[in-house]
Amino acid sequence: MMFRKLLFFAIVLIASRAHALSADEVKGMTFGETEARVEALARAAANGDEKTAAFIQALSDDAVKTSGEKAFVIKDGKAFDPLTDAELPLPADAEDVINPNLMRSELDNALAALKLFSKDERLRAAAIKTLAGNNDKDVDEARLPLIEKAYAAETVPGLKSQLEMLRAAILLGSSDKAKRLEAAAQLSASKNPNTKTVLIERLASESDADVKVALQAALSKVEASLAWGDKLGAIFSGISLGSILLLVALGLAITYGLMGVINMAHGELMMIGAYATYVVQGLFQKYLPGAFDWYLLAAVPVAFMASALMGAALERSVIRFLYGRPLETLLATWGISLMLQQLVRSIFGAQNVGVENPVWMSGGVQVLGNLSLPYNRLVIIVFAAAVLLGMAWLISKTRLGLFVRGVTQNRPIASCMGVNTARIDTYAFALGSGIAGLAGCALSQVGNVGPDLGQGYIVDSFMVVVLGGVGQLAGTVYAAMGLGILNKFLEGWTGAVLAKIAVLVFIIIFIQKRPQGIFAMKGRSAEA
Amino acid sequence: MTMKTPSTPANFVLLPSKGTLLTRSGWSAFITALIAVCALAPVLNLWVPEGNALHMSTYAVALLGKIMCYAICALAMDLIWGYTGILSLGHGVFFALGGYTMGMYLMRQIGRDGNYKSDLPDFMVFLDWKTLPWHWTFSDSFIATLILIVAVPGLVALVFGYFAFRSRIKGVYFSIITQAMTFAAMLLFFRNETGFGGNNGFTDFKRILNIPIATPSMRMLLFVMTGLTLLGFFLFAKWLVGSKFGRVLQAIRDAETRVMFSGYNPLGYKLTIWVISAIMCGVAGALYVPQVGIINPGEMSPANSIEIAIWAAVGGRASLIGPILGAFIVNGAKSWLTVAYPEFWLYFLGALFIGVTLFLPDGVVGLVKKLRQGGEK
Amino acid sequence: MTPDLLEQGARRIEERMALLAAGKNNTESGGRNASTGRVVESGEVDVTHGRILYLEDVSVSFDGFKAINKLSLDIAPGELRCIIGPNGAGKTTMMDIITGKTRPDEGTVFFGSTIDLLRHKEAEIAQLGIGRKFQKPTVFEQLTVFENLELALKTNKGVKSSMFFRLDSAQSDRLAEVLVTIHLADSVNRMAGNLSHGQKQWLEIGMLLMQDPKLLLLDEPVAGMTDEETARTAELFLTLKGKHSLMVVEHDMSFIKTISEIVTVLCDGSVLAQGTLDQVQADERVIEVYLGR
Amino acid sequence: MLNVKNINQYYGGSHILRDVSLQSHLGKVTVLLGRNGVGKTTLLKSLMGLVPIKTGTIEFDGRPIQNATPYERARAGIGFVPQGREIFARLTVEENLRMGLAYKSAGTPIPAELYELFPVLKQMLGRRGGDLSGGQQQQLAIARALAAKPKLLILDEPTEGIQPSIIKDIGRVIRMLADRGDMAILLVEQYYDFAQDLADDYLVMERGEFIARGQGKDMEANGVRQLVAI
Amino acid sequence: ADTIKVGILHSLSGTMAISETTLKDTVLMAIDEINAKGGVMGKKLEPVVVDPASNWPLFAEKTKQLLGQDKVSVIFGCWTSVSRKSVLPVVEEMNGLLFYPVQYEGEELSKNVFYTGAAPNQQAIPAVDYLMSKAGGGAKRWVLLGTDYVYPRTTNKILRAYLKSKGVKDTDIDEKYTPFGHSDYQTIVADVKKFSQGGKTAVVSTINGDSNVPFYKELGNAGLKAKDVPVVAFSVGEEELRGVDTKPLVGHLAAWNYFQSIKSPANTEFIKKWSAYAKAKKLPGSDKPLTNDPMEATYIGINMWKQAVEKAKSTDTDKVIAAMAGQTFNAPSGIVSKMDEKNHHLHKSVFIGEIKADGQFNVVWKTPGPVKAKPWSPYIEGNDKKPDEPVKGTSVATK
Ligand SMILES: Nc1ncnc2c1ncn2[C@@H]1O[C@H](COP(=O)(O)OP(=O)(O)OP(=O)(O)O)[C@@H](O)[C@H]1O
Ligand SMILES: Nc1ncnc2c1ncn2[C@@H]1O[C@H](COP(=O)(O)OP(=O)(O)OP(=O)(O)O)[C@@H](O)[C@H]1O
Ligand SMILES: NC(N)=O
Ligand SMILES: [Mg+2]
Ligand SMILES: [Mg+2]
Repeated sequence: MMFRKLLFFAIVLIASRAHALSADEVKGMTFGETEARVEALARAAANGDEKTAAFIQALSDDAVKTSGEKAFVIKDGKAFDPLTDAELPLPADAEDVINPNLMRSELDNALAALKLFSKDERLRAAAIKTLAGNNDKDVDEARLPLIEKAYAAETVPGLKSQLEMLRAAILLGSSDKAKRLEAAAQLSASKNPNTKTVLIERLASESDADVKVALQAALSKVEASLAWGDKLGAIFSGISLGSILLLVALGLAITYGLMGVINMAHGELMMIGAYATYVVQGLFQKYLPGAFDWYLLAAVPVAFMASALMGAALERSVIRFLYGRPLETLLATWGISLMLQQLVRSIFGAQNVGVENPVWMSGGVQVLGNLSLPYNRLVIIVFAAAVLLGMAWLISKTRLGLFVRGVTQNRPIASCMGVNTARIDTYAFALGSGIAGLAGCALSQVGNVGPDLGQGYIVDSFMVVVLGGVGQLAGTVYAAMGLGILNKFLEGWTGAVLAKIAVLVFIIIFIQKRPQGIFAMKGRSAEA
Repeated sequence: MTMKTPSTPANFVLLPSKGTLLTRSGWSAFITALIAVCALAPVLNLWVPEGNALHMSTYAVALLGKIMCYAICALAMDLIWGYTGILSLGHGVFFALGGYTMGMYLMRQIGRDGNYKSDLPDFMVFLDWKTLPWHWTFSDSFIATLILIVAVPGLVALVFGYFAFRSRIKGVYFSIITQAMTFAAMLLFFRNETGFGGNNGFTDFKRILNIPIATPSMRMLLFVMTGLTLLGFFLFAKWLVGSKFGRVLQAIRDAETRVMFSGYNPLGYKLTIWVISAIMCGVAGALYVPQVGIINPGEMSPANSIEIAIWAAVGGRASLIGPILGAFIVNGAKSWLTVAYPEFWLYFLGALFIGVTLFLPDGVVGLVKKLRQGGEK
Repeated sequence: MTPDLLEQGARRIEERMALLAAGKNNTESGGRNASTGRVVESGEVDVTHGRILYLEDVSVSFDGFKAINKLSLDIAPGELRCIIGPNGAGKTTMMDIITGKTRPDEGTVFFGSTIDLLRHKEAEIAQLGIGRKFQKPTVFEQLTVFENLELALKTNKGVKSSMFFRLDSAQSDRLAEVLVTIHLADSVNRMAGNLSHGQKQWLEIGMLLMQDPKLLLLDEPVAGMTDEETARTAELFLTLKGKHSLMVVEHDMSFIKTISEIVTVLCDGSVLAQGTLDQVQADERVIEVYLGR
Repeated sequence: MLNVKNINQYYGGSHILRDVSLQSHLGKVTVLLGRNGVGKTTLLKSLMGLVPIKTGTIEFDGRPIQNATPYERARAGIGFVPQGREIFARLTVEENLRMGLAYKSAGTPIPAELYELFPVLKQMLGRRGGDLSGGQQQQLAIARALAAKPKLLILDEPTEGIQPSIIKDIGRVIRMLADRGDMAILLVEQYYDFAQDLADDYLVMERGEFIARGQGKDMEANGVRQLVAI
Repeated sequence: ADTIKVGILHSLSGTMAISETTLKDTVLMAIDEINAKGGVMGKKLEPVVVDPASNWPLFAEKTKQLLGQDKVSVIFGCWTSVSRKSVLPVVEEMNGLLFYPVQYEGEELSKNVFYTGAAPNQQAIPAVDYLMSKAGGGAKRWVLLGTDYVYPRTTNKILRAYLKSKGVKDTDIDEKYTPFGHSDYQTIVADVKKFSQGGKTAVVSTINGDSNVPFYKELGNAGLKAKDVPVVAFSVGEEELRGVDTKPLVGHLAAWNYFQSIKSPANTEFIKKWSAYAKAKKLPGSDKPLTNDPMEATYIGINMWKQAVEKAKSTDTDKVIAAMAGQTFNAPSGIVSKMDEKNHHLHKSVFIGEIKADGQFNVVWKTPGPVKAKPWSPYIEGNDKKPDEPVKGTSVATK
């Protein structure tokens, strides 16, 4: 892979011996088989100037089109000549340049290497990160002079130490045993998961016993520091799954836990929330493309209202005739669920629809070298907590909450106390449905939005509510978090399928010990 | 030692007379059904030629056979739910266990006629199994299979029920753990490691008792047997709920504490009816598999178990005949609607469920009763 | 011997020693009554010691609230014992303990001198011969009056015998007799759920009669009955007395007056006073907490 | 205050109330007696709108209310103490009392005199209603009905399960409430002496019909005690 | 009769409706097209649509009905292997004809079935070859990730054997399964990340339709980029990507025998027809009409059947089967697709596509020409002795 090594030697020289971008170079980088293009990229970069860099950037941004033998750089919808920067008419048959993974990764490396000497500290940091993320041995060796140079020039201590690690990783392949030993020692302080890869690969090919020992020592150290990330990662994913289970169950905790409606359409109410999110997304795309990233904020109340209104309509038309006959509600809501599913199939089609994460929700915070917490998960955790608090407040602290609890316990007598039970019932069911809608809005950010969305969660949501103890909000929270974390720990250990089975068996056994759920209601009031 | 109360002459108190198993018209309906199943259907299917308006098509035989299996499940559900007030959302497991037991036998009956010409079922061959796993030990014996069809669902129900009822798990808590049970079983059977053919389950049956399975007479035989089983179970259930045992069940449903303070141990009663109900489902599953030609873990999906409860509710709970009707109505409607209105049938089915609950709180049977009462007036 | 049995034994000896040391029950036999040796059949209630029910130092608390507080009480065979006491004194809770519905935190409860009730479940206790009427009438709402009584009938209550059970003529007669006693003869075929409150009370009493228990626990049996019916209930209880032991909880003083021999007053979970009705009615403390002025 | 004319009520096919008429006036205690199952509770439930009546009119405060919902009747000023207590088992004592104030504006405090009347409630404010003893629940049910200071108070066997001293208290309260002159009281009672002590007017029901009525002071003389016996 | 009845057996409700509904519409579109050109042998085609509702036994029942009651000449249907397995005994017994349009695990050959989707050697193996190549990134470690059912299991078994034959050690292969409808891929993705620390890793995904969106969303959020750990999927096409935000997924791969982005006159035509049909019928999503591999396979299937009927001059099953051998059709994928003379599978070209930001695929690699299907994979023991054609006389005689 000589040409790839060439790339990095070449870049070192850029500052002194820049050539103008040539038509041949453009052609070489743009047309032909991937490997040939990579080679052309290397050669061009070797002699490159600002214009070359700009063209590489354009290639990397997928902003290059071709027509016949000609390449165009696209900027703001207009086409420019890569050589002259002159604006050109874009032929109708122009096609995108396709960059397979290999090409893309070389483009990134080339750009990173170019930016390693940028004046902007942030660009340098990003470049170092890109290079550190690469674990291709061939390239590593070639990179050494470049890194050495950057290391020498770097003034920011944080970046300097990162470059030192990069250098050490490369030196691990040095033919000098002393250098290898030194590198191994340096790397043992690394928290970068890539270091592990490098060490493992080196270990496989290392023949010197001393170095082997040093490598092994470094590897155990790195693995030990990574192990933390793994553990925290498992807990985080448990909490994250738990927060989803909680969201999914909260609405049901009202419609079923308080009102006693075995609401088989709960899942479909979530689905409505998710579709409402989809519709809001569509409206933003159409009418407010500039504010697209904030569509989700608008979708939250819309999802709530959409599901709440549907819930209110259902309550008024069907559910209200079934109070005191909980088992009949099972049958009727099952029917409702079938109809709602078919309804969205008729309106939106049987296929899933796409709901995008807003930009601020993609990516994540890097907490440890191997632990990054995705923003969408964090947002959902916070969202679940907020919904929970809001609902807990509403139920236990407000008059509405009191009436809801009173009415659901003894409808005729509540009525004799002057409570408009019909209205309270509608509010309560709408509230539970609205919360299901909120759950649907959240789910649209992590999973499918399709007619089946609800079906996937109905079993889980009932399990959570029941395991927690029917009518016990605190129990619902414990159950959701407990199941989430248990599930994730088991999954890391037994795989997803057995973990799921184990969790179900756990529920069965747990209920034996606590026949009324975690937060069992004790005493006489439980029987009343 | 009997109590003496201030003695009042008691002889003029009219105690209700003990009802017979079925009323007069009940018996005649029963016998009609018996004749329809054992004589009419075979004649119409096997002897009346195909073009004839009276011909009963093979498709109809298969469909009715399948629905009768479902009806047995609905009947079983009625015993445990309608009469005892215990809603099981896991009866699909028992159905599937019976079905799988039968399926294993049928797989063994394929012999070396499979794709791989091996003694092992095909799916085992291409998953590199070298020998039959232990739980297939008795699958080549028809007699053992018959025993296992009863024993496996029965034992599973016994163990599960014993622990659950002993811990006094009630109401939705019970329903939910039965749902967990069926869900877990489904996932377990999905796994290829468990040796039940994974997601595909068992198909491509060829023989039963060395007789080819896909012949009209064999099909008819299975149909008749299913019919007889359904009718037999119906009589059995009728007798059961008519006995004091049945009334204790209903008493448990209404006021379990009172039952205990009256000196009955509900554990034994619940367990007995639970196991009986599970066995009925198992038998239904065993009859279902050779007629439908496939058994797979889908039968254990929570939705299937919920559906069983729905048949019972549509027909009318705690009436025995209701759930049977319910199974026929719902499944008949499904079969017809999925063809007649493939894109809209869910609306109709959903509306049916809502309509029944709103307007026929006692199911279809309740409607019939009401109409009859109205007619008498 | 299981460890907890050993422990219990040790505890009992300790207690007895303590009693002896305190000078109570200081007889030759260590406080025990004389008795002749005889075979005790399991399930048979041994009343040779003159007591059919003993409660000793029973306590129970709910979330820190002591509903029963070191309660000791005993009842003789054939006795009709009235229990009165303020609302919340723990009368119902005491019955819950005797019938196995509530587990006490401490104390002993014996039926006869051999049966430790704390080791039995509700159904077993009922089969041993303790019947109960609840404060809130509980009957099988979806069954007819007839079926309610039939279920209560004293027979083998196992699964198999229920399946093959048929009412014999003696039992039918008995059933008819009870129906008349409880004034529900013309309601035999009505659903119990459709009865009025008072009718349910009667039905529940009827079920107790059918059950023919050795000890009847009656929690406010005449609540909601007219005076005339109250009188008839009193009459009924008096005829039961002697052959059965009864424990009646009531707030109706006139009713108590007609039936009572010994009245026990419970207050705050333990016995406040005990004696004839006149005696307790004269007790200042009883007037203070219960009867009012 | 309350004027009931010729109401008829059926459960399914059976005719429970037959042409029942009655009146109740401010400052007066009207006592309704009758044996078990004659239809007293049914009558009260009809007044509250809990069971539908087939024919007849109910006038309250001069307005017909026979078609009003129970909560409208409650809001019009009818307080109800149902038979069998019917407290909200899983609400605390305090919340039960708040339910009694449901149609009052949000900040209305629970009247302090309720606690004077039933001190046990004050001690047990945080306990779940369902955990109370039977008699405590009955006291709670009465307090709950009184909380909103109704114009008509309907009580269905309020002394059932209550200890004698509190029965006396309740009697005094009823008397006091009536004597204040701003409340009409309709009392169903089996406890004859209690009923007689309180009655300004009395009614005796038999098989869904009134078979006797008159003034409280004449009860003894008119042999009402014998009427409710068989 | 003056029409020829055609059965359509695709789930329109339940979990599989997501994938199968468009196939029903594809058949209907093709029927319209054929009828517009005068039908088959002068007779119009009459579609009989039923909904087996993602319920496998119902597939068998509906097949009985289509063949027995409606007397259809051919059935286009099924997606999952289990539905096909459920239908198979029925079509064999009643001597019907089934066209199955989806890639599957092989290990099956029936006289009464034509398989127009890919066998493992027409999809899985070329994909792995590509990922092992320099251009594909030179993967050395493999995560075989699938939904827990027979298609992924068998495919992975074949791949494992294949990888072994290429010198990959068992420790460098990680096989993982998730339940149907699994929606939480946090742990799996974290595990993949960890596994990839051991060397250049590629993921082969046989995750079933519904779980893909959560999987890809998690992949995107965990920052696992295609250039680091490429994922190649066998069940993810344009339709599945409709529901995902594809930006973070750019560069991940899929292996199919057709992509919408393929440039060929036949494809342009196909897409045009489909768009027009979707608009005319107001199908949901018609604002962004998508085509995919199973649709193409369906379309080829019905057209080849039409040619075969015309060749046989009869709709008689046996005659049509005979006439099917060697049929060719100008496939939208740009090749002349041929029905194998013997093994009832199509010869197909294999394409590897990389996901683009707009949810379409860039074809980055393809086989030089059509590949013949090997339904009996040589990587499964004992298959070398299997005849590459349906065994005669398997169907049990009826009536
Ligand atoms: N589960 C429980 N939790 C909390 N407190 C309880 C519980 N059960 C009973 N109590 C309390 O214990 C006390 C005793 O109740 P109990 O029902 O035994 O009284 P009682 O003597 O039967 O009264 P009444 O005459 O009113 O029926 C009461 O104060 C009651 O509030
Ligand atoms: N829901 C019901 N359905 C049918 N019949 C009923 C129903 N509720 C009560 N009844 C019947 O109506 C009659 C009157 O009942 P009600 O409860 O009004 O009696 P009551 O006078 O209040 O008696 P008590 O003094 O026992 O409370 C009784 O015969 C009772 O059995
Ligand atoms: N054949 C499949 N994809 O199940
Ligand atoms: Mg009490
Ligand atoms: Mg009453």
